[in-house]
Amino acid sequence: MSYFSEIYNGIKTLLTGMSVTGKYFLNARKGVITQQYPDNRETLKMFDRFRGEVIMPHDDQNEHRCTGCQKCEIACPNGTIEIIWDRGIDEETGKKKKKIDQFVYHLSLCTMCGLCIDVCPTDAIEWGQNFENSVFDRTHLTRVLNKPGSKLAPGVED
Amino acid sequence: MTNGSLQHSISSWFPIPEVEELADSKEQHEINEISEENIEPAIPINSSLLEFSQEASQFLNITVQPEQLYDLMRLLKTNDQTHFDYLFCLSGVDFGEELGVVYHLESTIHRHMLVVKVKTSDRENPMLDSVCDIWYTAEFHEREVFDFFGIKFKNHPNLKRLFLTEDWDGFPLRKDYEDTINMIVK
Amino acid sequence: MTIDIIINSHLWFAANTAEGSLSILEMVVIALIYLGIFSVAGLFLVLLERRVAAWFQLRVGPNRVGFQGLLQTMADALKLVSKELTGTSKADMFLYNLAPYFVIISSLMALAVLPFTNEFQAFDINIGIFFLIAISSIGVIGVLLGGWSSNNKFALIGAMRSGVQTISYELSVGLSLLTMILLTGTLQLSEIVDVQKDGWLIVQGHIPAIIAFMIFMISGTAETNRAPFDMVEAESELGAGFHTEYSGMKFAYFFLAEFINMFIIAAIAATVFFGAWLSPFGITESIPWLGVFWFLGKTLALVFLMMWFRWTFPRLRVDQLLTLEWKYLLPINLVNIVIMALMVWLNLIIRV
Amino acid sequence: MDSTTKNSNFKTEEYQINMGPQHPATHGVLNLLLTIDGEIIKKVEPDLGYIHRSIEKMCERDSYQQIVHLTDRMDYLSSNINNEAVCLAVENALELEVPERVKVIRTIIGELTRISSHCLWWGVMGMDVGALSTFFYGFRDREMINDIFEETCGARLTMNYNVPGGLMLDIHPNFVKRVKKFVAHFKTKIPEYDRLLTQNVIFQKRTKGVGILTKEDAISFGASGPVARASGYSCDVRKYHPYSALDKVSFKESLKTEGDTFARYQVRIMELWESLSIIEQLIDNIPEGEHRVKTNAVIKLPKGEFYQKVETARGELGVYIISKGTKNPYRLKFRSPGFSNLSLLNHIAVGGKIGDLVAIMATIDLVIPDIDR
Repeated sequence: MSYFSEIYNGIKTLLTGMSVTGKYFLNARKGVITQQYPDNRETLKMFDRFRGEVIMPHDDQNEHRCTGCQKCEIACPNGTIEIIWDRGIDEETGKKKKKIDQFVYHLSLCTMCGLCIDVCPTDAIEWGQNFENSVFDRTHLTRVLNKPGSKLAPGVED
Repeated sequence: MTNGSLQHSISSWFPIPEVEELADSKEQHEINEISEENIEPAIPINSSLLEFSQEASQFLNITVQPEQLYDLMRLLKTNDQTHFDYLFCLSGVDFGEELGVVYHLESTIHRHMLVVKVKTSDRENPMLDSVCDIWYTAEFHEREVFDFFGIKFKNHPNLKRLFLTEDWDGFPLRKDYEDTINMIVK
Repeated sequence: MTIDIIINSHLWFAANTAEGSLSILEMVVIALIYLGIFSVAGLFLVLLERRVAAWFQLRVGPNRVGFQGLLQTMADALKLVSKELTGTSKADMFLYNLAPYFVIISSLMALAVLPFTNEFQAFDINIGIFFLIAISSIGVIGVLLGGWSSNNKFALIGAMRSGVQTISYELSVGLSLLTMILLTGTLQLSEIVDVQKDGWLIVQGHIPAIIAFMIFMISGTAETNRAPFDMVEAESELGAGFHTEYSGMKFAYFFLAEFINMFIIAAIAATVFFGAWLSPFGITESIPWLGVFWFLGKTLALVFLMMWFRWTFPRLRVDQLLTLEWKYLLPINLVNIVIMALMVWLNLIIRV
Repeated sequence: MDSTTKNSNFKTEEYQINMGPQHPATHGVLNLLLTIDGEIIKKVEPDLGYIHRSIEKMCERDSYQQIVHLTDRMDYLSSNINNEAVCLAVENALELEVPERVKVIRTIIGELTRISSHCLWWGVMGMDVGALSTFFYGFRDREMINDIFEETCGARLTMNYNVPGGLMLDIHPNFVKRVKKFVAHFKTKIPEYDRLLTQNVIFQKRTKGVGILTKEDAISFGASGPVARASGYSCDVRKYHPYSALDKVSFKESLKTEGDTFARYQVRIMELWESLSIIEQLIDNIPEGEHRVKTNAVIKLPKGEFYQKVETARGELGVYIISKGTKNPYRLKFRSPGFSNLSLLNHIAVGGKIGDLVAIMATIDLVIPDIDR
């Protein structure tokens, strides 16, 4: 009479399956794992190592730490970073020195691999936490990371 | 089975015909010579058509001529001493002037590994024997090699491009492949 | 109070319209009222399904449109109405456009017979149950037509599957209801409810009634092409099954019809097994119109059960579905009828 | 056109259907050309190349650090293990000794990746077979692992956390605490997976005896990973060629012999338990030490050929590098597990129904970028 035993344990397994979803249904209120994204934007804080986008921090005297050594440009697999640099006269030593004019960063080409930040000798670039980078016009994705009129922080050696 | 004994058992399969009679006497001498010091002879007395080499790779490499490829592969699989029944990697390589295919074999019983290399110098119409009736996995791998290197395989069930579209001209993974549109040479 | 408005508007109509035209005019008015109520009820059923599914799956469900998402399905309906009616070019246009109407009409027609309360029943025809089973088999023609005429191989497979499935499961729907008719002796729905005044049928018929109820729920879910029998529009195999090529209002008909069918199956089960608007042990007999809430409560409980099935069980394969019907449900059904007949003959029924 | 039953007078005709690049069951852009007779499948012919990015050609122009970041995009569900494969290949080629701490962390993160890949597989397997809510339970557990990775490596899916010579950053202070919390939580959830799907009678009917793969066919088709172990061929790279800290861990290899879809399902569930036990053995004694060994900026591998095998969630990933001593490899071939596992699809799916094909594909656990590279 395996016919009836088959039916019996068939129903038994179905009921245990239903008991699992039933348990979730009963305590549905606290079991919710989804986030109400656009509404919780204020409270939403990403982890500090989150790889949002590459930024160049400037201190309050509008100084950054990028010496223009182009190590990041070489390390980048996708040609995301372009550094436009020119010769400049260093104040103290009066010698010719490399100064960056524009640190162009194509966010559209960046694959967030972190090789540039890893290889930078003076920790000039860091990870920004902002992940809302969608724009309507593709040219907005090409950014200049060093603020206009910013200069190299003193005492940063390549 | 260590590489040395492997090399020894395989080398006996394809003796060079013209050296046939001479080989037997040398064969005797060679066997006891190997078993004594039990290290691979620096320059193996080339008693077979295969070339063995061990440097620059973790496994025993056999370079075989295209003619003996199929028989060697069949023997490697069926001979229960070697029993290489797991072809886990079949890769096409462009060695500069020659096009070649590298077979990585493993035995599921003895757990030893072997690398077989075959090269053809003819780049316009390279033709090799297909091993897809020995190992079923070769059917897809060989289609991939044909797709990227243009090496045709004799009696392969349906040899046509696997990844690229039918009308793609040129074979991308060859060293002399030029594609100005989507190849960014840094 | 609403009842007497209907009654004196009824009398006012009778006074000054021709004799024959009264019943037609009245039928049209009732039909329009039912259409209005049930298309909105269908929308709320969809919302209920999405919320219940969300609670089963650790989600929140629609809660942005309107208060707690109440207007979500209304927004969906408006979107569907405004959508462009695209279709395949080589589709058989006449059948392609006809299919959705089959499905929606058959599901709305079945609503006419359901006994919400003793007065509030549109048509109390004396072949109630038989009419319901017949109507629910017309829906399949719409599905078959839709699948075949949209000139899409996946839709064709989905339609063929639905044909096989509905034909075989109608058998056990009919037979399981038949076992209950043995108890009541009549097909008329209002009389079935009267018989249940002294104890619901599921209590009266005890063991065979419970078996019949389980078989009815299984084959009812299969009848409405819902999981675990949803091979017709199996998302992971056929994409959207037979209504792949439908969009806009035509898709809305198919979608709405599926939910109204689910409501009907639950309503039939509530009427036949749980005494439609009868409160347990007659506690609220004094206020007659309260029966509607009892009826809707029981139906929604059964609707929840069907939703519970959907969000827990994997899908059966087509041939397993047929073996389940022909090798398991049918024999049990027939044995069950014989047992019920014996019980009725030996009068072993529990009367409260 | 032979009619299916000899004496039936109605003639059935086979027709071709495109389980096309955009189909819910193919989990990616795989196009299967099915030849069907009614519902029975006569032939399955995969048509690949929709997501082919020629990774192997790119590797020939990239430096070794840049190649590691490319492997994230191959089998994105076990991206950490892929990174580890290339890093090990480079380190073994350079005979670079990696500190003990790095080996232990790499193994823990590798096993966490395997669990997160199997969680996603289980959720999607349930969804393919029809039980839609398993998807959310599977993703709830996977979300906890993604949070661990996001906190330590900064990214959830394509981590690029391993670099030749060690790890890009040391693990986050509360990495150990989070992993322990996850292990405790997940131990209660796997029995729930079993109650919900494994012992469900409809699920067993859908998967038992479907798509049987014998051991010889598994070996001949070059299958690896859970697909091969379900047919009795024990090929766990972690056992036969242990790498990183796997030789210091004791775990059983999950083997089955039936070779049907249910066996492949059970092998992966057993693997979940094994990975949990591996993590438990390692999480408490992560040795102190450097998280990275200094390698010179431009890595040049010595002349020769190097082959490195690694056990990803889908099977055995092989990295075969032919180097001529320059800064980028002369030829780099990835032996992708999905590629061989896909080739046996035609062999086991013929004769079954469309529903069976979907169930078989779910247990072969295809990731299409891993196949197309």
